[in-house]
Amino acid sequence: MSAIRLTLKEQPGVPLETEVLSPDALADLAHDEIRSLPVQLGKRRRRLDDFFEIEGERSDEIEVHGDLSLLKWIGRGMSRGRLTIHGNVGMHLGAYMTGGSIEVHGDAGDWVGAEMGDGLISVHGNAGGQIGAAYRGSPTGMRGGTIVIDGSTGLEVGMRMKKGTIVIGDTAKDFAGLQMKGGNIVLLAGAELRTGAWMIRGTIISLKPIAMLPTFRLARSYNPEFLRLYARFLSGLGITLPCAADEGRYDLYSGDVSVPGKGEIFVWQPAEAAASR
Amino acid sequence: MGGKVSCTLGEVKNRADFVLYWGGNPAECHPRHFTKYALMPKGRFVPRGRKDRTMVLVDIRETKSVKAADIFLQIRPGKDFEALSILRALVKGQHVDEKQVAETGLTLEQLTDLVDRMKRAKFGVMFFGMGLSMTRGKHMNSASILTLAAELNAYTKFVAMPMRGHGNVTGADVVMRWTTGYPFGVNFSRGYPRYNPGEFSTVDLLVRGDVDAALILGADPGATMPQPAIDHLARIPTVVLDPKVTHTSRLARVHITTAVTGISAPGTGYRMDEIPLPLRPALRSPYPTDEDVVRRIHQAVAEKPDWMAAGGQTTTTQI
Amino acid sequence: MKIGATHIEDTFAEAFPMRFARLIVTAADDHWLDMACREATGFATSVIGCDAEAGVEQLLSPDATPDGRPGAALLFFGFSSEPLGKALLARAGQCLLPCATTAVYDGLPDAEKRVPLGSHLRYFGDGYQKSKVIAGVRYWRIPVMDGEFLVEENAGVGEGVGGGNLILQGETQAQALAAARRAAEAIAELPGVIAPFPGGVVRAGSKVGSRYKQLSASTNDPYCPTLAGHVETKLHPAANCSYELVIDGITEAAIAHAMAGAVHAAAGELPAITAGNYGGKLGKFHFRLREVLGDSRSGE
Amino acid sequence: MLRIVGGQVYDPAHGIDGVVQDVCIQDGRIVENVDAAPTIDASGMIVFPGGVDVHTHVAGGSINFARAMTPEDHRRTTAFIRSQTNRAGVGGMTPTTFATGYLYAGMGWTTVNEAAVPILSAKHTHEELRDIPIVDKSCCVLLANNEILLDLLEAGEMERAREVVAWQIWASKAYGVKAVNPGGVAAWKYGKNAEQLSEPVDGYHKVTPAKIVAGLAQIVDDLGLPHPLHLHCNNLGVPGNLTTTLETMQNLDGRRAHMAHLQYHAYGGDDWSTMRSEAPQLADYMNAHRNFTTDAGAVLFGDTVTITADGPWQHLLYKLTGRKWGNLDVENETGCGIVPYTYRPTNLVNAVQWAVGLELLLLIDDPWRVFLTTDHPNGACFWRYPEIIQLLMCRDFRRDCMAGQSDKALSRIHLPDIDREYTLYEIATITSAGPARALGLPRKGHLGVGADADVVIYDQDDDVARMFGHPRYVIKGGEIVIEDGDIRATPEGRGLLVRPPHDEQIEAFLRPLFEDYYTMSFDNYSVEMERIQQPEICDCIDTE
Repeated sequence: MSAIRLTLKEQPGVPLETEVLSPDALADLAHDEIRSLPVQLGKRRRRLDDFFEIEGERSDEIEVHGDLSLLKWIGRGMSRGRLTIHGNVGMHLGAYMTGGSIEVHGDAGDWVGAEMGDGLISVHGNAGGQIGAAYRGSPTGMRGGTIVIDGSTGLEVGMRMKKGTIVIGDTAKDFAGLQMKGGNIVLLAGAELRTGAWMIRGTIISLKPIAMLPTFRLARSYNPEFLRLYARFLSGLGITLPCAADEGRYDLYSGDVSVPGKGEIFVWQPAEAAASR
Repeated sequence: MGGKVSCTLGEVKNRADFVLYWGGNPAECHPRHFTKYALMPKGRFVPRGRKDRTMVLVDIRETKSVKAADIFLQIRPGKDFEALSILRALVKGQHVDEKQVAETGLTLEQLTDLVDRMKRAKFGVMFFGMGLSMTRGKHMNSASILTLAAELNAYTKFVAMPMRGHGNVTGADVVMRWTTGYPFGVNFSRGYPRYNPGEFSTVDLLVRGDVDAALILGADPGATMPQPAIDHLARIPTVVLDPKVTHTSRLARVHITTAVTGISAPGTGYRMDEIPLPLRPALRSPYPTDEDVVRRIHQAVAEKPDWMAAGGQTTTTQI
Repeated sequence: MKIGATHIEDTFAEAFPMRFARLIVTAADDHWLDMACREATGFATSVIGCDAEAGVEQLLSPDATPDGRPGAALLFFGFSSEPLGKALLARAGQCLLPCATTAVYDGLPDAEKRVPLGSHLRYFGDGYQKSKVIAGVRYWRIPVMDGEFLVEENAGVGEGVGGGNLILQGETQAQALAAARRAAEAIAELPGVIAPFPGGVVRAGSKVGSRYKQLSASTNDPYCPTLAGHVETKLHPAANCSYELVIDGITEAAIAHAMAGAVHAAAGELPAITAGNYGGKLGKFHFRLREVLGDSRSGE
Repeated sequence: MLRIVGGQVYDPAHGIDGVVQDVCIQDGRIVENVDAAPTIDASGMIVFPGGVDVHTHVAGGSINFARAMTPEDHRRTTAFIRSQTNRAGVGGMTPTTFATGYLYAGMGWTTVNEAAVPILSAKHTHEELRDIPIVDKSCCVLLANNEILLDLLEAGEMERAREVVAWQIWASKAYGVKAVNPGGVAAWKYGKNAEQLSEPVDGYHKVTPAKIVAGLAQIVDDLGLPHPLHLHCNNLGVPGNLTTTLETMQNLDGRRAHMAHLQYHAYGGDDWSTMRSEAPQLADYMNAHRNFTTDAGAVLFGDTVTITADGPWQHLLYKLTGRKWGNLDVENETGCGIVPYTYRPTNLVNAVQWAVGLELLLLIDDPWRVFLTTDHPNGACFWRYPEIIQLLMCRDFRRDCMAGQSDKALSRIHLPDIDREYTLYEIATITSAGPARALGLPRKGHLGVGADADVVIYDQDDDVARMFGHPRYVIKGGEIVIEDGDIRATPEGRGLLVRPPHDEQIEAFLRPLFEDYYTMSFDNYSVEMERIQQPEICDCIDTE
């Protein structure tokens, strides 16, 4: 079973909604059926092959090529299979997904993995805001699964997330972990302001110093055992989390006491820095 | 999850013995606010008017409103969210130390005193302006003050409300809500309303260049929006309905002059507290009303072939 | 049959089905690991009088533990899951939670039957406990004075075998004791088994029943050398001292393997090695010594 | 013109119980006969008068506040796609106005009564009612916490109070008078409540909740309003509130009243852990006192949003649930609170509430005095009425629903012991004929000559919920609006009003009060007639 391969042939003038680009929608379809799937261009209904050269059929492995910056909802609600994107991709990538994996060789828009239940999304470029977040008004963001963004991200990463892991390779903008209810956010390069605002529960780990809200209080420094387990899990994703006592230790900040919440932010202090304080 | 606890302005007039303004300058921006609703008037349960009220002003600089305040708290720019977070913690008796407060430019003593006053009030109100809602943190700044007000109700009666900008913004909000379920940032491209601020709100659509035409009513985005949004409006066919020449009408392909609602056209305006007021025209205008024009555009569009894809009248799987 | 000078009696060890749990305990270093293991497996010789039979199955190197610290696999046996679960909670709560630096993980992730561990111990955290799901497994982090006690949500329960045994008979106490120690050390090396008695050896071998109503077991008189004049002794004519080795294992094969290893380690000079049974009436598993040895030889 | 032939007709107002007969329609009314009219062959089908909802919240500041608070619900619910006939919108817990009309009509309901309108924002309510297509609409104005009225009651000026009420009804273009938590909402303005009927309301010396209720009921009767006082008692939702409810009813001393959503007022016990159903006691009282009508305010399990003028209750609910909370106090008049809520079968309190609504419907023996409502959206959304009909008609279904409940929950309710099953005739009574009569709408709720031609035709179906959820035809004012689940036409509905006579001099009394208390000028206060769509001014009646 070879992959279904789609190549964007025409850049849409306005956003194109392509929730059909998902293994769940394509896997059982013959070539012609795939070509005629509906996509939404602005207010008009169009066909998938109006925009894509399509090769292959009946596969839950999908490759998409081209600059998909204006394409929204790719991989929406997918539960299985593998989706690989060679190029940038627009908003809501993998929103509501419950399984399978998405890999993007490029940048992604806002709302990557919003309210997802399970599965893996990796973006090798930058991404927008609200990664793994709850949509406006919803009580709960992502409930499981893993999102890895190699680059930087926008506002409100992991807003109201309950379970699962988000790893951000470069700086995250304000309000990472906003109203977080559980799960883990790993900030390999720190974040801008107000990280963990209104956190109820959950864990944020930053490997770089970050500006802390005044409603977080420094508890103490230690080397949590659970991070050793977590580091092992992350190493499976190719991410290194330091946790050995001879490398350094973590400052633990608790908050957000404005809620009051039982969230925690761990900030890594490498051994030299820890010694010099 | 917090919420929004509010009242009509008459409640403020009749009851408020504690009035706080955060990031607003009503003395200059809402000149009648002090005298008509919030500060000066004698109310049913505050018979001595101004004497029965404590007024606190929180802002980053001394504006003209400071003169009207009993207490002025000069906060460091961009630290509103932090200060409001500390207040929420203090209201609940959480420990916050002096060092944590320092970055706000205020002292623990000032904030503790403020919390005491708020809890002692019989009826407190917090008004907030664009100095809070449009600075870094934006909707979360507003959410902070609204939540603080909601939480204060565990101790005493408290409400909060935004001091909104000009025009009938509230009215647009109210009507959008009953017709679509959402207050603003609504997208109809799939035939039913969808809502996602940041994705569908006007300024974002324009900045990203996601739209290929614009019809503008009762607003002058050409004067207020960021340059990339203005540039896009100039690029696409933009149609403006406005009684006068505006920044937007200058860059529009079409400007239709309409009658001024409230002066020469009837209508309904919604106050900032969502109370409708009838607008009765005092003059006649040679120009059509906004409503007339939109109705005629709508009729003309209805005569075109329908672009909606054939399908059911409802959907249970929204995208 | 004979091994060296030792006569291997043609009899069988009678064993019972038991339930068991396997906990992986880790600590900051070997010292505290040792302390944790000793406490957690203490007073756990026989379910006749203890809440469980327990022992260290094997020590684990840091790269074989979930958190990369020195660790040990402990086995706990009981007659059914419910009392075993209670014993585990009591031992984890009283011996491991208080022991400096330890963390506790389940060693039977595939077992369907689960008993609570962290899900109950967490209440010690008085509301400050936190849970984390890592790679699909829930752990509890209970704040303690040296940081956090990390314990897995629950532990798997497997179906194992208890009561495999050997009786070593020596001409002198010294000879029997040396042989017993060699046998115990051989068992300690092996995976899947524990010998729960002190040093792996029991001198108070027992029979079922007693002349005193309140006791369900009493001294194994046929093997007591001092009673040879009172009762019909089962001791080899040349034997003046005997020791029993009791083995619990996670499978029948593990016990058989351990018994064979023990016999080989012990045999040579002893006059005889036998095994305890109740005539086949009580236990479901029968380990016939000669078969066990034959099996082990054919397996080599 | 239209002739419906061969259907089994249920018309309780005329004692017609499943008789096969024709129904003829001309010019929007039921007529004796029509010549050469198009026909609907309703053979094997069931013909009902259009449903009438006596108590619902579909328009105005509160529901519109709730809409803004629940975008998450709009996203997951049925959406209406714009077409040549119908407008876009969303359904769900707080449907948009257009969707509200489509959903009500789609279920066969053709008249609705919006139960809570503040005068100050009545213009807003009427703007929304205008945008609810198909169905006819009336509304009740909130007066039991109106400070001008409370002041008059304090001063003992009953006659002037009556004139003010008459003026207020017309000013708000209302149809009836609603009392919500009398005195309690006014007290809530300072964070307090009114829990004792005979204790003075916060800020007053003489005015008590009991006096407000009796005073308003008297005024409503004196004015001859076709619909009696529409009363939401004090202590809504509180364990042990049966005492308050019974006291309130006794206090009315034979005056007419419509007791709104009694389900929320029929609890025993001392607190949440001991709460139990006292529906039988309340039903007995209802059975013995014919001056009352009521609606169930039934609860169904699932998500909804609670909306009420009862501000203090909503603050409590917010604290209990930790969910979002909206509150909007309206100067001098009333307030409203909004909290999203999920009724769960595993929650003891919710299980009791679920049972109480059904128990009241089953134990009050006169279907002409107890009506089907869910106090939409408080107990459940109105579009779930067919589920309640199924629960009423099928004892076995009720039992199935109770099968999973705990012994503890079952020990607090009486539903397992009730064998009654509603007949179609009784269903037609509680959904149409009864509420129409209680509202005092002579042309609604029946199929006699002269009635408005609001007719529903159902395919006979053993699955009761499906049958009532999907009418074959819905006819509104003689026009087929729904056919086979499709919206065929969306005519405008009528606005039903009353205009009780009042002394014009009362404005001279009110005008200066406005200067002092209100932030709106007196001249801007009244709702202009132009805001009412197809207004129909209904007659006042002689209540003697």
